[in-house]
Amino acid sequence: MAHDADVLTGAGALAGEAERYGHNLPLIEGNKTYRQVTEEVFAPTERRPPLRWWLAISVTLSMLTLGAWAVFQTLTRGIGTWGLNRTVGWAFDITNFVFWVGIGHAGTLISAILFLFRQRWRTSINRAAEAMTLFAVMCAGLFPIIHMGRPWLAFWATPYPNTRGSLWVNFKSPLLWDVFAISTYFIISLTFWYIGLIPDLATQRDRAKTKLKRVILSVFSLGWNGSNRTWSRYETVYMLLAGLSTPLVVSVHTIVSMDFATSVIPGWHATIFPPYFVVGAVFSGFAMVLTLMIIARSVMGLEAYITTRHLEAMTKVVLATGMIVGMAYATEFFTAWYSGNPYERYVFLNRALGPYQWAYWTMVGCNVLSPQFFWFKKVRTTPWMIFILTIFVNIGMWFERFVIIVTSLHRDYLPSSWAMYRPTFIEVAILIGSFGLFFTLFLIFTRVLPMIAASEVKGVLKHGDH
Amino acid sequence: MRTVAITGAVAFGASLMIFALSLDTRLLGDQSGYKPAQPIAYSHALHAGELKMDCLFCHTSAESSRHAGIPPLSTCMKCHESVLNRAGTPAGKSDPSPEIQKLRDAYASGRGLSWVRIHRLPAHVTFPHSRHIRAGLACQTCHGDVQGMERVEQAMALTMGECLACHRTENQKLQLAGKPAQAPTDCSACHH
Amino acid sequence: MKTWKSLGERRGTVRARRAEFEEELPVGESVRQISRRDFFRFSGLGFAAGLALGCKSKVVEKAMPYLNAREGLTPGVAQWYATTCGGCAAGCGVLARSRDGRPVKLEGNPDHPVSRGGLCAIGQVQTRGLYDEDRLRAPRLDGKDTDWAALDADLARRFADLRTSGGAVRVLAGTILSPTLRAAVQGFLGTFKDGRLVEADALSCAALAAAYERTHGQRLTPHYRLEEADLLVGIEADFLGTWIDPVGFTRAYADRRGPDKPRPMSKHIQIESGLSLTGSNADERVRLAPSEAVPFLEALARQLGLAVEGGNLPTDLAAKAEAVAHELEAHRGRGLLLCGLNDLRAQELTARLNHALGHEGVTVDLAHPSLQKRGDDRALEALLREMAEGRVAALLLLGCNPVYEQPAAFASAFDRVPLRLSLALTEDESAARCTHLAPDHHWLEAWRDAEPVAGTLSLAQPLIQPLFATRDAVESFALWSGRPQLALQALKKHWEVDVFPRQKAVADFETFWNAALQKGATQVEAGGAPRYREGRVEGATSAPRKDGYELLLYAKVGLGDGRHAHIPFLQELPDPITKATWDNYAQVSPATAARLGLEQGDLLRLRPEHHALELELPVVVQPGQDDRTVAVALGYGRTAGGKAGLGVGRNAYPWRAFAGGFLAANPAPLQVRRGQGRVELACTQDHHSLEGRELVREMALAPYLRDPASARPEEQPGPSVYAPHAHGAHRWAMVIDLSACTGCSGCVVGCQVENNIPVVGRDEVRRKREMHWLRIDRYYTGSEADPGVVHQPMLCQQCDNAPCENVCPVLATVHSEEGLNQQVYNRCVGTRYCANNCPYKVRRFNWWEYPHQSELARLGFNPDVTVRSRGVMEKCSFCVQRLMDAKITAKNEGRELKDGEALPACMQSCPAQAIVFGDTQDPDSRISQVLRDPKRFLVLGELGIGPAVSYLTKIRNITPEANQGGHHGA
Amino acid sequence: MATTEFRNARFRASFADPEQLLHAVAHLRSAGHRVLDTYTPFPVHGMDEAMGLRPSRLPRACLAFAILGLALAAGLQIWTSAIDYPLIMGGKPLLAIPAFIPVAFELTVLLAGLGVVASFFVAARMRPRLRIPDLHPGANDDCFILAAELAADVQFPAVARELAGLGASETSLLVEDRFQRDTSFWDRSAGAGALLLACLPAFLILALVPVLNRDFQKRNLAWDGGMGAPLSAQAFDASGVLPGGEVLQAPPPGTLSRRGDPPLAFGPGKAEAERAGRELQNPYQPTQGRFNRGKAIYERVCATCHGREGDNNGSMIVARGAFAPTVLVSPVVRGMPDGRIFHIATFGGPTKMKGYGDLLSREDRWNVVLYVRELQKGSVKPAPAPVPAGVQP
Repeated sequence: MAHDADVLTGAGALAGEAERYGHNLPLIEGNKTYRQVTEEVFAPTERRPPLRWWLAISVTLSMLTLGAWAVFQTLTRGIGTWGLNRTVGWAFDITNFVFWVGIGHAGTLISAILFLFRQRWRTSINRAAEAMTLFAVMCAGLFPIIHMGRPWLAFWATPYPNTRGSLWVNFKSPLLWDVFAISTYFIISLTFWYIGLIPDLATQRDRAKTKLKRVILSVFSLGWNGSNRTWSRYETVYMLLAGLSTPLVVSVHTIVSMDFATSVIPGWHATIFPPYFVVGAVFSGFAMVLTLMIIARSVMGLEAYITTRHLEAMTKVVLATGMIVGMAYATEFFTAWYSGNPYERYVFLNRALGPYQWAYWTMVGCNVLSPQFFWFKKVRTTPWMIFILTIFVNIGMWFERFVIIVTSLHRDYLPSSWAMYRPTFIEVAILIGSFGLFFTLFLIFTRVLPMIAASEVKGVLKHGDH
Repeated sequence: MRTVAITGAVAFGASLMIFALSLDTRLLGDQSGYKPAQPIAYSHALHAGELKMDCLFCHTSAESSRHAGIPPLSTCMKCHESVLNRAGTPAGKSDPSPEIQKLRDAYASGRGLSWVRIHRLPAHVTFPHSRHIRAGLACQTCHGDVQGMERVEQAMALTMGECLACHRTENQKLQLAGKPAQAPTDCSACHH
Repeated sequence: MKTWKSLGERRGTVRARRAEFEEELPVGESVRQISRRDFFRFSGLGFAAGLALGCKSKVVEKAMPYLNAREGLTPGVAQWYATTCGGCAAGCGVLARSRDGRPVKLEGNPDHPVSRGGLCAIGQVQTRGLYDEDRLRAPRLDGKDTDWAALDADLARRFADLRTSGGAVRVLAGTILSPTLRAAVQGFLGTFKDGRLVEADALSCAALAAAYERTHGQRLTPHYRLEEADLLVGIEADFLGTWIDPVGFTRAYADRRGPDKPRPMSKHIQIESGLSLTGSNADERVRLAPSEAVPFLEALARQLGLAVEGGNLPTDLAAKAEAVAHELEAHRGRGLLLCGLNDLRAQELTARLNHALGHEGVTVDLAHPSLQKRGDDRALEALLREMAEGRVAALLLLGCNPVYEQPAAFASAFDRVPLRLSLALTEDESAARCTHLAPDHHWLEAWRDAEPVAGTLSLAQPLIQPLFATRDAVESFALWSGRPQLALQALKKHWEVDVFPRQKAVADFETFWNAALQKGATQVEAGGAPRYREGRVEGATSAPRKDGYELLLYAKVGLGDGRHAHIPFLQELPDPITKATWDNYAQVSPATAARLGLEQGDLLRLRPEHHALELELPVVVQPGQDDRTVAVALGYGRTAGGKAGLGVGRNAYPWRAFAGGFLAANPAPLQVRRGQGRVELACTQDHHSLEGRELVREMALAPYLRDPASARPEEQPGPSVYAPHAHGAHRWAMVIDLSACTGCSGCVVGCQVENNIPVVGRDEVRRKREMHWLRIDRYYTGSEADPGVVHQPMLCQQCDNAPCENVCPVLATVHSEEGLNQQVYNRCVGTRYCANNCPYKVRRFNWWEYPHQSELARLGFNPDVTVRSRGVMEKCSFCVQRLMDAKITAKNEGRELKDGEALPACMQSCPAQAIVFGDTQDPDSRISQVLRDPKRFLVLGELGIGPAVSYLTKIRNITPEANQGGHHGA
Repeated sequence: MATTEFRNARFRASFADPEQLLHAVAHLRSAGHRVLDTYTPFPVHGMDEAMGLRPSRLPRACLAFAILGLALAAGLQIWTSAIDYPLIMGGKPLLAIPAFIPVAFELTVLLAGLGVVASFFVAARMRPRLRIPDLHPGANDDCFILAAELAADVQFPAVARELAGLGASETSLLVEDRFQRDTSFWDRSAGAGALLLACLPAFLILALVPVLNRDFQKRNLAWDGGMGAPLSAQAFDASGVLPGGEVLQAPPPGTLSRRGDPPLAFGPGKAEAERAGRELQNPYQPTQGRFNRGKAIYERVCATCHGREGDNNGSMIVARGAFAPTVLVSPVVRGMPDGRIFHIATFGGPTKMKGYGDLLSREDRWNVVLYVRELQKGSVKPAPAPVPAGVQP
């Protein structure tokens, strides 16, 4: 089904291919019973975490602590602790912001778009991917606040009646659009995730051994009892939310891209940015999902649920989006050359040949070259290779934002103001801390909530056999 | 149950709004009502009220400066070298009231007096008194009925909203009369 | 991580990155206090708790009125006082803005006949020197603070002994510009049997005066009238930057620089070894090594028919000398030859040439000689000898710092003088070695007068009561002479006796005095011009050296002779040519740098042959410099006299030596060795090329005069989708004439002082975080060896469709109906989005809470401008506080605002009159006229953002064949 | 919420497979039983049709909320940007519709999403519950359960048998009539809890009571987001470094500002006043502007004692007996030369009147002289007699 629509997006095309596999391969391996699914999905939340988990979280908590210290330094001493200057006013901060927002795209995309396209293979990964979205958006949301010179006044970016003659906010500012886009995205993603979680919370509630756990789960499962009348409405709501989330996903990175696209800075001012950013976000998001899933499935023993087929389907999305991203890079150069605008031309030459060329070529190598390995089935089906390649993609996508932000700013119109940017330790620590926050939350999530949507998996358990 | 929920939601929303507004300088930073004791219990009610002295008699700089200013002690002494108490002093009789004695002592000491400052806008705001006085604004518009105050207190919160409300109304009036707006509403008129 | 660096700015070891920050700032202690407040705001208790802790019940605030009212004294209303700048001996007229009885801003006095409204960077910061933490607060006796009575008692005893014993008493002073002070000093010295005044300038022009003693029989410095010259030929004379009277010269120079001035544009040829500010403005430059300067003059003289020996030059230089001689010949009687060398032969040649060419009485005014440089190096040399021989019993230092600025021999000889007394304001290098310190008032606290040019007298009135227990030098000398007198009395008496009778216009002294006080200056009669005497040119000719490096010592525009090195504003002022701050360095030409494999920042060890002192200095590659010249700035390397100057750069003064009785750079070949490592220089501009961008337009004079309309830029901004927005009663705009702007940077500092812009320190400048709202971009065009130089003041362009405004989420930057791009500090949350989106990069962010806690320094802040906190964006506001003030004044007086009444600080004090500002809604205003100039162009106008600042094409008075530099532009 | 009325006994059956459940539901309905609901670990496709459920109306709620969101966003942006506080930004029009699209879209999605979820919770009666009556332990695990009401006149065992035949692993009658009713303590207190939560901001406001109910002798709490306290020295403030400990300083004596008046060549005292009368002329010609200004100054300052008409009438100070000033419209004053009146205004009179030279500008004092002359014209008719020497004003 939906093959016409499939050609429109790489994701759809490859998902369609995955669909074709669906007729002869099981989605869930091992011919599980419903009870087995329940037991296996909920087991991690009910037993003591293994040593590996403790090791992992001690590492991520250390990273988080480092980041918290760096944020504290920033807040108490000022943005002067960063390496920014009069010419380069944004660097690591907004790079990290865009990076994390981009990561946050895969979750809702997998959930919503694949749901709308009835891609059943999404069921094993959507829960974790959505959780990842939330955590990534939380990481992202941190940066617009701490990058402010006076973060204690961040609430001024919200329109509320006040005693200043009611001085509102600037609805023409892309940064304000960001405020609305990111907060809407977070709230809707959270809602979507939570709605999907309710049946599993009910299962978890029914299995709860301790009073406290039971009470908490009772509160959050909202009296769920599996009633078909509720299921019926639930499916409607889920469909509606998926329908709302899909354009929302696209809108969020579109709006983020407008931070740059609506400016006058050569290298930023580009109409190609919205689609380019959205695809880049999907690219990085899928890569991050893959990275996480490959770890999670081996650590949590969920290979039967997150099968090589899942991984392979996602690598194809990564390959397709990676090529679109590569196309976008080429288009940017063409546009710059074709425009005849000397500033625009200079910025792109400077990206490739200037002082930040190492960042540019890192980006090209990671984002354009490394996905090419996914042409080989052997690579697509070997988790460790996928793992390494997706790490490269993550690195590449971080550098993409860095390149866009820093190389455009550091040499714009007036050569007199050209300057270099060098990050300080504080900025690096905040980046590390954001990874710490992300992974810490994810690790806690894997122990507290079912990482796989049990109720959805049960629904497709029998499907592969047809 | 439903009633409770709706009431709760409305209460939540409303009180959140009030809370936000309150924090937003309405309660914090609003110095209206501030009425500190002054080193000399100078009565505006007597001077400006009963004796009908013009505000600008003492606060001379209000018509030429951004500051309305606190009069130099020499201004007080223009009368109080002779006037020693409330009743007025018949010639030759001198039993100064304690407050006037304080004034005379302060003047004689050559060190002057430290009054307690009541009205103070944040440092990022400039308020030129002179323009407002020359535009014909009564002092009472912002300072309240000072001529009735035994001890002066801040009458208004003096928020930006209050400034703007007046400026906007004045401009509207002028525009209705077909004249160009006179009360600036540009940010940099006050913030620079 | 080499990859982080661009080609032009590769850096090695970065010295002491963070620790320096606090030290270099004028007031270090307060950083800690502020951060403590912020610490509590966030102290780990979460955001809400932080908010709550930010709340505080304000302490009881005092309100302290005047004790006595005074006529014309209104709190909050600025009064302007005319006075005379005491920053150096040029004696420029100053208008001081006094608020609440203290000076807060100094500006040029348009009524002053010499400076005519201009004021330089050093003049602009004088208030900061007044409110300086490093000033001496009381007299000192043998290193201990004391009171005046004790000091005077001790001195009285010692002076009495000297009067009886007949010991030699010497007063060593920088040029004393004040006739009253000079009289007081002379009166004091007259009470001794052997008392003598020795004047010596750090940047000496003694040879110039000595040359006139030979040619005209009178030791004098002529007053050069640049406004009368059709041709200016400068030889090593940085007359627009640091030589004699830069402001007056710039003002006069500007009268003739530009095609549309009332009189035809002058032509300027500069012959120099380094690239000076003056040279950067020249139409033609001749590069030569320092040792070739005198032969060049000899060659000129020979060409022009003077019987002089020498003139041996390499062939290319000889050809250039011939060309220059032809030009001089062609402009006979309308030209001017200026020589900045402190060399008697050079100066005598110059004087005789100026005479021979008929410049005397036209451009060389000998009837009203300049009194701004009266230092006599021969007298100084004699004094040194006396001191070394132990024949000086008492040495009084007045307005000079010889231990720092004179050859090293001075310091050791100084210690042999039993009574060493300094009247310095700070404990400088010399004061630190004195037995007695009798600190003078800062000139803003003192009654003084000045006679910069004979017959032109100005008064200096105090703007504030003395802040510390200092005493006016006039009073000190009067007291020590045994005839105590108040400075005002002395001054008035002097004027009544000596000045008043020299004029006829006013009959009543009080009227004369009051008029002079209000106007700031008065002109009276001066003696006649001395007669020329034929004679042989003094000194033997010297052949130019063929190889080896030669040392050039020069002064920087910002720091001058270094006496104000403790004022951080001047340290942070980018050098107009190199754009470096907070350092001096060894400048070498690009070819030399390439030959030696040197890059910017590499350390170089320099030492004149056989000299004891070797200095390690970072390299600055300086286009346009002579290949064999290594240039080092004076005025750095202070070891005392104020925090900000300590340890900044190296002191090159000891490299000067007496040559034939005149102090000049050591002529010995310079030994140049590679040092260890590198230093990252604090430069505000790293890229010097226009990269082929049409940011500056240039044109030669002749084609412009043929068809002025051809100057009009072809490309005009396209139409806008949106209709332009309406403007109110005014719409402000600015035009900067690039032909007039010399890059002197007075505006940069004026802006900084007017707008409370912080000084951030060397490390922050290295991080490219300088805060100047107005900067001067300097671009090189053409070849590296002989570049064209453009100075382009760059400030907020107040765009009509400002890109910064759209992007601010909280409405902190919006447009005013008067066309201003307003920045509302208190609304700013600091996203920096506006700065990113500014194509001109003129927005400045407060990266830290800059220390503003010194109560003394805060007195110097402009009370009308908010001092910004950290995390807030700021930028040029067109001095909106001044516009508001002018509008309020006009409205209060019930009249319309007049053109020229509302002036930004940069425009007010521009000595070159390069800036026009005004209201375009007024069709008759000057700005409205200038806006119609065909030379007008917009920088980045093609972006359609509608800047309100525009520029006038730089016109160069070059003949097409002289255009070998390949100048950029139209 | 509508409570279902149960007429007959109710029972439930559990299956291991969704297909069996579907089959059983169809069977029971065709047999005339009323299938109340089914309980499954995942949504069983075809069950809605099998149970005869109508499609949900939630999409309509979603649309309604979307429209609300769009309207809210449009209203908010248009009203704040173009009507309530119009500000020019970047040369764009106040109503820059394209710029309003992103926020409008986001708010539309936000309200639609939150609205439809809220509607879902309300429609499906979802709320926190500690105990769920008759919850089958396998309903959220691996059991497929149906609950039905026996058709009239049908016995449960028969149905149980039939269901067993359809694959039911267990069938049982439901005894208590608490199928869908809230009985637990938690369920009752949930509302109260929610209300409590709702009132949280109100409690926060209460926390501000100390601020509201404050001591007006002291300054109120203030939160300084930055730049509230002046760092530049401001008039009337104290200063730790300036003489006298205050910012306001008198300029050094003898100085003269650009627009300042040169010092008067007169001193205080009667002799000087007389000299002023002889030597000083009013430098200004009477004009309407000067008259107005003189009148304003006179009434602001002089009239306090001298009365608005110059006759001491109406002066509260005179009425109280503090002063007995000279009547300005008296012949004595009318006879004084301008310079003398000016001198008195500047340096004071011979008895109690102080000079106002320090408060009023020189020009204003001359304006007052002009005005006093006008006052005198209005009141006293005869031409002034020559002033005899020595007459005290």
